[in-house]
Amino acid sequence: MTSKVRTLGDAIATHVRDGACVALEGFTHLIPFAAGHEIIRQGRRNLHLVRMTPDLIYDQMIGMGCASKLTFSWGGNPGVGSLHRLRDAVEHQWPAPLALDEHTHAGVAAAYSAGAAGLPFATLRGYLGTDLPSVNPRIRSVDCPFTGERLAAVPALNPDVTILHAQRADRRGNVSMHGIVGAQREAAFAARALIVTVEEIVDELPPAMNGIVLPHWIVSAVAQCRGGAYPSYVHDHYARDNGFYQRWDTIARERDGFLAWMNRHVLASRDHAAFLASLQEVA
Amino acid sequence: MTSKVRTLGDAIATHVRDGACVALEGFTHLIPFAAGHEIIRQGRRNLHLVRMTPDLIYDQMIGMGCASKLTFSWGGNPGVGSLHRLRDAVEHQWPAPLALDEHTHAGVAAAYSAGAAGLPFATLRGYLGTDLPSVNPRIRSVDCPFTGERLAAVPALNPDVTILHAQRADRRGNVSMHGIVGAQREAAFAARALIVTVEEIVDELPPAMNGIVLPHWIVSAVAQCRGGAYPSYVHDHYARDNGFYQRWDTIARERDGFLAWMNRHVLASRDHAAFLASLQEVA
Amino acid sequence: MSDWTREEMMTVAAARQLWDGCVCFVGIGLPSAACNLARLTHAPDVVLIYESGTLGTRPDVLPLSIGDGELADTAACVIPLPEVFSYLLQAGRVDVGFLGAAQVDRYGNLNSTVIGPYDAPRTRLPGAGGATEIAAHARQTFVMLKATPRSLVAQLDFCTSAGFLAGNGARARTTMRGAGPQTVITDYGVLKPLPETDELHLSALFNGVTVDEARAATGWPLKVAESVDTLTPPTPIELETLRALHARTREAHRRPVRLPA
Amino acid sequence: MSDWTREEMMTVAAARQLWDGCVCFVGIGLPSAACNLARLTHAPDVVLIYESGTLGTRPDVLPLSIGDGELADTAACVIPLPEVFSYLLQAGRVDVGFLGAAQVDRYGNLNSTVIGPYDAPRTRLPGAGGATEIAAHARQTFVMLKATPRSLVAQLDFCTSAGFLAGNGARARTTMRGAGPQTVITDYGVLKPLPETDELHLSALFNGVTVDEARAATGWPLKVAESVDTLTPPTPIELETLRALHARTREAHRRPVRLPA
Repeated sequence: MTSKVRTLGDAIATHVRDGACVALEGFTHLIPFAAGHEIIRQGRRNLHLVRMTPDLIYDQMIGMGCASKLTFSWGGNPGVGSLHRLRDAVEHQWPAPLALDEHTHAGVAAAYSAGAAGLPFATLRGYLGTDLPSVNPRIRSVDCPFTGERLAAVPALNPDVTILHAQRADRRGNVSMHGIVGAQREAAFAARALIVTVEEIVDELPPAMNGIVLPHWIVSAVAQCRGGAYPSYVHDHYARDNGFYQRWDTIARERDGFLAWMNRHVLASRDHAAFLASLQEVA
Repeated sequence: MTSKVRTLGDAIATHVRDGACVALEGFTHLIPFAAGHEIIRQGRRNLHLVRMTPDLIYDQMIGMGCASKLTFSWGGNPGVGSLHRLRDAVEHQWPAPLALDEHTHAGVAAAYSAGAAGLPFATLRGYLGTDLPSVNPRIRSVDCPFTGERLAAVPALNPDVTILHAQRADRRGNVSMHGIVGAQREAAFAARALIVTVEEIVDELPPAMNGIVLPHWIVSAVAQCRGGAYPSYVHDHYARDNGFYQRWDTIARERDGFLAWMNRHVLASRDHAAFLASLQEVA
Repeated sequence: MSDWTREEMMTVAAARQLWDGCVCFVGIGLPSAACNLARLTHAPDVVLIYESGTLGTRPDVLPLSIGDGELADTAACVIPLPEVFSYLLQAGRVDVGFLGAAQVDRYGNLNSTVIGPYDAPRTRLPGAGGATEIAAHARQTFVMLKATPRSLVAQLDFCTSAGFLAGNGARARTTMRGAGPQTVITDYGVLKPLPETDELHLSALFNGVTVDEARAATGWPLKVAESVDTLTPPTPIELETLRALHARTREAHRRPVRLPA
Repeated sequence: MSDWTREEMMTVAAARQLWDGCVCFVGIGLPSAACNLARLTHAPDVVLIYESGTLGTRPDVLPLSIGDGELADTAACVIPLPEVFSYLLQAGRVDVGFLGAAQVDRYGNLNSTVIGPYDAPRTRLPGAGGATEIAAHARQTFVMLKATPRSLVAQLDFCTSAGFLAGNGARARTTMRGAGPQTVITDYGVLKPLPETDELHLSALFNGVTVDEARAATGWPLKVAESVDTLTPPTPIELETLRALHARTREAHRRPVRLPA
């Protein structure tokens, strides 16, 4: 049996190259914050970030200059408001210009599903009567060969690397997750490489019947990382820190304050445990 | 709260009309035998039957003259051999001609998924280099609007009625199932009406997290029918009667023997309990 | 209990639009409060679907995000997000979708993308999310937003989600299956589309609000129904239930979160 | 233990083709026996996928159907059938697919649909099932069938699953991603495609079988490798393991099934 267990640092260094197309997926739940921080620490540049709901971790990566392009469908701080670093990049090109490939949730979900299925495009009843196709040439149309009906088409999404967080993995690389799963399975199957951080690594996962498992042969590396989704949450492990999401609005509002916070808590921390400890000092 | 609980007889009488397109799905596991027998008892005619793997229950329905068309991808007695009644209909038009709409598993699965998603067609890398498109005009092609690649297309499947068997339902009509589920969820969401027979009806199903649930507002009727999947099986309830599948090869080989068996066990039995009792008498 | 805020009245007005058993696609904020108020009062069997894939969820407190853990714990089931948009919305399995927006025009078209030009925005907004396809495919939609001449506008900066397009039956001539925005709930009252032209007009006012106030808060010349209804103020039960829900929510969200160790 | 049947040798020959850790799409019958034999001998980490959606299954006895309950009980997980064909096969996530057929031609194309004309068949066979897309998308396929001039034919009655089409690189010029039938295991020996022409030729014989016997069982003029290997007979461990597996299977399937009450 080949072990897929790696340190997070090794997994990122091996699979995430400058210029890569990278999807850190997670829909409110199981957002891979620790992996995003490690990408920032390793100084990756010109990433094409993909995500349905770029939230705080993408705000941080964009503000730290990791990204040059963003494929997305909703970019905000859920329940709070704007992502100030994303806005600054789009409105004022700071710290660098950010090209937008903007879709709807239905469009990105269909594009991941097509990517997972090995198809070059997805068909949907989408984008009807809106201005989105006029600002995104990657939204096209296809005619049904049976009814003649015109439908929307989007190109499949196949990230070079998808990064997820989950509850458990075994050494072989099988990953088990439960709770709200967003489009994570589709983003995983669509990826050329797949890194998963988990709360816990066990010798062997039990048979899961209809439970959600990412099978080991689609997984490139698993890294244990307790608290790796904080400040988002992990069902049956820890709750979402809604207060942090609210505080982020202030932290990220100005460039200087943002940089100071990132330096102190992310760059000055060796790893995620140190990051969490640095937040305890503040609290 | 509106109850969706009906007798099987009422559910079939209400939703399955002569000439309807009907899918009794089930992939080895959870095959709705009791519902198929009730359709035979009620004497439905000219049905367009749909199923990935027409097996014994479709052999029985075809042999009893219920069907005029079959959409399918594999028609055999699993692990045993031929379906003699299906063959007799195709080879000798007995008891009636049977038009074939023949696909592959991948094609039917994609067609159900498209139907479930409200799309008019499905795209797949399928039927490549085979004679199937030359005998089925419902296998066409579509060009990717991004890469120009030519792919196969099949029309969505939207049965007038899908009929399934499952472990449990509540009175409201929520259905819970586990084990091997084939393409049943897709066939359920694709249907205009959905009948589910179950081993057990409870007042209210508990929250299922990531378990498989057919939500009540896509379910037209639930009918309690213990043993309703026999001679196939129900995970955690009863095992597959492999011996019956083997005996069926003899029972169905000749027209007279088939009709005698159907008369004695299906037509002479008021319901599924009586059918099972009639088999006990033989054993 | 006789005092109520405009925001409470918006929530109550929206809740009353829901019928028992209806299948409702819920957004965070006012729609979430309205849908749960309906569930806790006249519509115990309303089916709440949050975008995160939680179907038939019955939270005890209002979620702060669309994917709070309690939504999953109390849901009939949790499904993957692609299925939410394909098997439920796109397939026409949702009765009511709730939408908010930064801007709405007189035909119920919505902008949640940008203020200013797309390529050089004055304000970059979060974007479409699920709204575009909710607007297209839910059998009908309800729009909730606070009215100002900058939110109820004559001309959208960007069309994120289709209402009645240019009106006069334009939407009905598309392949969109949903009936579009049937009710717009503002903090002065309710707008509804006119039968022929599809133009939103003033259908009902909150108790104590004048037509002039409504007109002043609307960025286009607002048409007014021949007889404008006055909405019944929140009943004591509605108000008590809503305030208790908010109190439970504040209490739950005040509990400190421990960092994972 | 030195006596072995041709069927046992077919199973052993097929099992030896599998490597530890390979992801294998298994069919019922001989392939299922071969894959489980590999798992119980030299390839404990082979990943067995049955068409019913059971991934990484480890049955103690051979299933009689592709969807036996034990396959689900022992699987790493069970997934819906549409995902088996889209996320696994079509996406190129399967290393080896096993296929049987009623007819195979010299380019490894397969017929499992009809004998005689499609519209007036002499014998209606079950049809494609999963075979067509296994043949197209598995990184390579192994074909297993008993050889007679009626099964190894010069001309198929119907092409259900593509091998090398007309040969001479025809397959490589399509959009099919899998490498096609790399090994055909018959009850006399093993055929493999020739590098340039893709034509199946005799690569190895079972111990005790002659080239003439192979030629007589083949419906086209069979090309023969310059040096034909002779396959090592089943080792005692292979034979013991296989026979014990079959004995356990017979025992399990003899247990009477009680009708549900």
